Amino acid sequence: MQALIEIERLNLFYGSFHALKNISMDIPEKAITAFIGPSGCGKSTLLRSLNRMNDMIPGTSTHGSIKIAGADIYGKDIDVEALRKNVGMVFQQPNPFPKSIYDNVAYGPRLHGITSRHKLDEIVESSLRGAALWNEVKDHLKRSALSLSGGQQQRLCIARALAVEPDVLLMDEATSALDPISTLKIEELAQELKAKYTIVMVTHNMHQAARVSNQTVFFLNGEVVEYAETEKLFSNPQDQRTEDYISGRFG
Amino acid sequence: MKKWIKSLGIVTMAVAFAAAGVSEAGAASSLSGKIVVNGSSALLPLTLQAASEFKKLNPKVKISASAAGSVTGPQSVRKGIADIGACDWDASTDVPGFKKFEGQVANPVAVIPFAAVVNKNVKVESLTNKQLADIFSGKITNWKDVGGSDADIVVVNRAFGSGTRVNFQMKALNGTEFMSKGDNYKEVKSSGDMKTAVDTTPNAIGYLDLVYVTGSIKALKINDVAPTEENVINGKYKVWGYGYYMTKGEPTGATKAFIEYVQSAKFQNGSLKKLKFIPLSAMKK
Amino acid sequence: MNRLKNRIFTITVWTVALCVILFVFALLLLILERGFPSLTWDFLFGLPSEIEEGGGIGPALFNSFYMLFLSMVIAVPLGIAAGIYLAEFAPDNAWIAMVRICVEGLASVPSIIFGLFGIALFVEMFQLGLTILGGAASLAFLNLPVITRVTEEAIRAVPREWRHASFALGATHLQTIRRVLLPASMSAIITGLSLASGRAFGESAVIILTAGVTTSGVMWDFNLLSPGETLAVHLWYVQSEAIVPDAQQISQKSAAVLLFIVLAFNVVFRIPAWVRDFRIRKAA
Amino acid sequence: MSESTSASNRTLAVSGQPGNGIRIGNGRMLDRKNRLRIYNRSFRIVCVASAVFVCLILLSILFFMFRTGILTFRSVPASTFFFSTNWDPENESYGAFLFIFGTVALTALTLAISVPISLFVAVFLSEAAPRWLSNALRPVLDLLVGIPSVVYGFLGLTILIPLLRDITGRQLTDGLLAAAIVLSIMVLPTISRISDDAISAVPAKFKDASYALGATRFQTVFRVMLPSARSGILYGIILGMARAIGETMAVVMVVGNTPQLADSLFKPTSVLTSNIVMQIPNVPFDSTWNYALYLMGFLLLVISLLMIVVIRVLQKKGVKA
Repeated sequence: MQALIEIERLNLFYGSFHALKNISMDIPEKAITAFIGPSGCGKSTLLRSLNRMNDMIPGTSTHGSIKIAGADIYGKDIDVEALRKNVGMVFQQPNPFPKSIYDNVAYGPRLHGITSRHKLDEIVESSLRGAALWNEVKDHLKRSALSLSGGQQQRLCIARALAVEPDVLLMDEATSALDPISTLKIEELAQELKAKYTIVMVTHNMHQAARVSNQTVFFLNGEVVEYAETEKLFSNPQDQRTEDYISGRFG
Repeated sequence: MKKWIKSLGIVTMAVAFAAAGVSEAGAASSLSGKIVVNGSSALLPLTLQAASEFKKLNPKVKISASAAGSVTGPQSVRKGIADIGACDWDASTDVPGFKKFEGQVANPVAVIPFAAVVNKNVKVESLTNKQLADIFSGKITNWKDVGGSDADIVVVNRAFGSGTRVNFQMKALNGTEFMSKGDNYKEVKSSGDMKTAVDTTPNAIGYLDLVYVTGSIKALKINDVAPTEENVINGKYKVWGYGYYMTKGEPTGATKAFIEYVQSAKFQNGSLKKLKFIPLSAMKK
Repeated sequence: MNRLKNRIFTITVWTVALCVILFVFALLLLILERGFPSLTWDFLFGLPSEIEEGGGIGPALFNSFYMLFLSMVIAVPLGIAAGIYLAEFAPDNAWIAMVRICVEGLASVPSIIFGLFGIALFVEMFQLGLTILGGAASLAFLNLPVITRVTEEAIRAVPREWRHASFALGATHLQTIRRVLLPASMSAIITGLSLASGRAFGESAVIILTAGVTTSGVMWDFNLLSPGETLAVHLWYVQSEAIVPDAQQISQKSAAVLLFIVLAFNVVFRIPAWVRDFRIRKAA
Repeated sequence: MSESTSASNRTLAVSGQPGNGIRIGNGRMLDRKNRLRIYNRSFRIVCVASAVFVCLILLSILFFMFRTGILTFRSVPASTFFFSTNWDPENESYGAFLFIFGTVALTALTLAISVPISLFVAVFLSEAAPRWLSNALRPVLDLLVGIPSVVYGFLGLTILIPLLRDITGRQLTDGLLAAAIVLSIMVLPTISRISDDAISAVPAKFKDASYALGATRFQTVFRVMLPSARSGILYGIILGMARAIGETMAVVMVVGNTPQLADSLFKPTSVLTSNIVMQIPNVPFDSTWNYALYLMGFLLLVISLLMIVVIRVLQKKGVKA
């Protein structure tokens, strides 16, 4: 498979704290890559580097390079907004805006200059269909997004991310706040989405990584311990620490 | 200096013609300009009334008035931020607490009588200057010492700088210093506050422009002379003063016209009298 | 023991609260009842009188609204923009912390100081005299700290997740502020604005010093350089110096009108927020 | 949708090229991007400029007060100004301690009366009262903020003071207590409404957790709700305090305005604000007296800044503990 994201010797500091240490890896396109590891291991930090959301934390400095589709996203002429439009993100807590369902999905396209009602209607419908939410909400698009259940809200957030037609979808523990049934729905959704999108997910839940992903990366203390095909990593880990972690000895 | 100086004559005429009329004379006036009046709040009702009448006659003149305290008047004039400084004393001379303002001219505009007032529960009817001075300086503290019932006297005073205070001190207390401390002593900010305070506090004594003495508040006789307009005019009641419009040098232009209007017989015997001030002409006899 | 304490606590809360509420209603009723029954259109729109009974408050009432409007035109954009700066752009250092504390502290400076500053600036420096413009600008200065702080607090209170969601969709900072942060904090900002306008509406010291105690004597005078007595100033004047025989009634009626207008502000400003709350609740 | 990422045609539109989904004409997209960037930049500039302008105004007010006030010390030693209680400017005595003391005592007294009552009201609105009742009462409380202070002062003078006179049997009841009661009424809506908002904003899960452990409402309110809402409540108290320190028109009508140290709750006295308002219209512009009044205004600001800083520090400590 073709690598879409190439990370080379990435080091990241929060102030003096060395959060990511010399990370290099290639992430293939149209597949699901899962980042696992105990809390504070750097997996979310790396994820947030991919759309430069770390820029918003003062005192962060990044060294090394991340290329997406060949473009160095920490390069000089990078348009961060365009980057984030192409690299969508879904957060741990469902975070719909306090607006209607429709306006939530239409938010992104409007940002990027689409004003035609007709066009927006189309995008809203296709995005909600893409996030498997259309059938549940099509009759009350004007309702407040906050009236949806947690699982629905999270799918709405996915729809919102899809509406700007990204290439990459980052999921930051997107199911950790949800009940098992909602989690299952999101996992199924991810499986469908990988036909079109490159998905990178951070998860606390090893079983989820095992169920859903194609590749898995195990992080510990800001370093990549092991990166392998998911099946291989879980059945035959090469590193003792990986084995300890997946067999539940720590974390 | 400016065009409108020439038209002064016309204005005086217009004022004269306007005796009965309302606004037909207004169109005739070409006087224009801006007059800022600041200073005494006791003279404010007079200024406001005069301003609204004057503006009808001279629509192109803008008059804005404000009030803080008497001394603000001559001060604003000195600083050049007001054309007329309303003041309850002649600020071109020294008075207790205030030095004279050099180069200012005092234009008298009204006669203001003052009265010592007490709460309605006070049985005393008359006090001498000496008794008043002793009460306001804190030497006499009980009503029984001046012929009333046995009760502590509550002294209500205006704040330093009030024109009423200066006049009352000079004319009723013979310049005696006011007390400034004590359990039964308080100061108020305005005539209205003075009236309310004396009206609602039993055994209270204070002083007011005679104009404000209405309702249940009681004005004292001073040396057995009642504070009435009549007694002021016939010279028996001494506690009164002129209200002045201070100007930088002799007034000119619109300012001059305005002051002349206020001093005119029409205003003095009309609105000024209705405002319960005493016309200047009454005293000149 | 615990249950007893709980009982006592509940009873105390109810008693104290009910007493306060009764008291508040009594106070409001007292003010309204003293002035409202005798209110007439003539009073509201008539010209004031210095001698006769029956003077109105027309020009003062008009000036109140006009000056409030002008001061808000000055203070709202400035205050909100400065609040946005403090919440969104300002670096996190000691200087900014000091600015914040100063802004907060200025809210407790007696308004008369703003009046004196207004005199120094508009009357002495610019030689404008006592004008609506000077009064409105001084009022605006008085309200700037409040509006700035309210805006900053309101924007800070917007959940971080929403900002992140917006940025993650490729929004610029301006887009995020305009489409997410401001709408989400609008109801708090509006509460702050309605408090500030209530304060400006009832303010007298500043206006006495900078706009004077006269009106131009005609209704609907939009001239910025006219003298600008407002209703609150008129209330002060009538209560402290006026000679007219019905001063007491005029001041009571003016107080009732002031109160009623502030009430109207509170209601009108809140209608949008109420409507939205209602919608959300209905949907939920 | 994302066919452009296929191996032959892989570009990521991150440097101004059109995005691969939303297709608009190339040129227009660039225009739009630039326009957004310019808007963004200029908006930032507008905000910075406004902040600078607001700071300038506020600083010039501070400077204006400071510059005038500091002239006091040309003729009055600082120790006299700050520590003497003899205020008799007509005879060149400028001891402002009694006003400073009055302001601090009045503020403390006001908070002592209004904070407990306000908290009860806040707890009532947010926890005890039925929803419809609180929704009806909140705007009514807000209304109190809008009553002009002249009206409060007038009611204090005509209703409260005669009432206090009947209760105490004293001749004159103007003083700290009367002023504190009037001020308490004035700050009550501020403190209670902001605390009410803060308590209402405490996440329901905290409350649920407390009740689930068998806590009574009393325990829940005191051990969970109030501590969690502490920062908001403190903010309300700061605002209330600021109003109490700076209020003039109402205080002037009930405090008595006598320059003497208040050694009793009923002794007519004066505080910084009331003394400034009483005297500033009536003193000569370029006199030590005038400077001293400005200095008192500046002092007022310093006192409230100090109180704000102290409360901020306490608040931080509280959060850490």
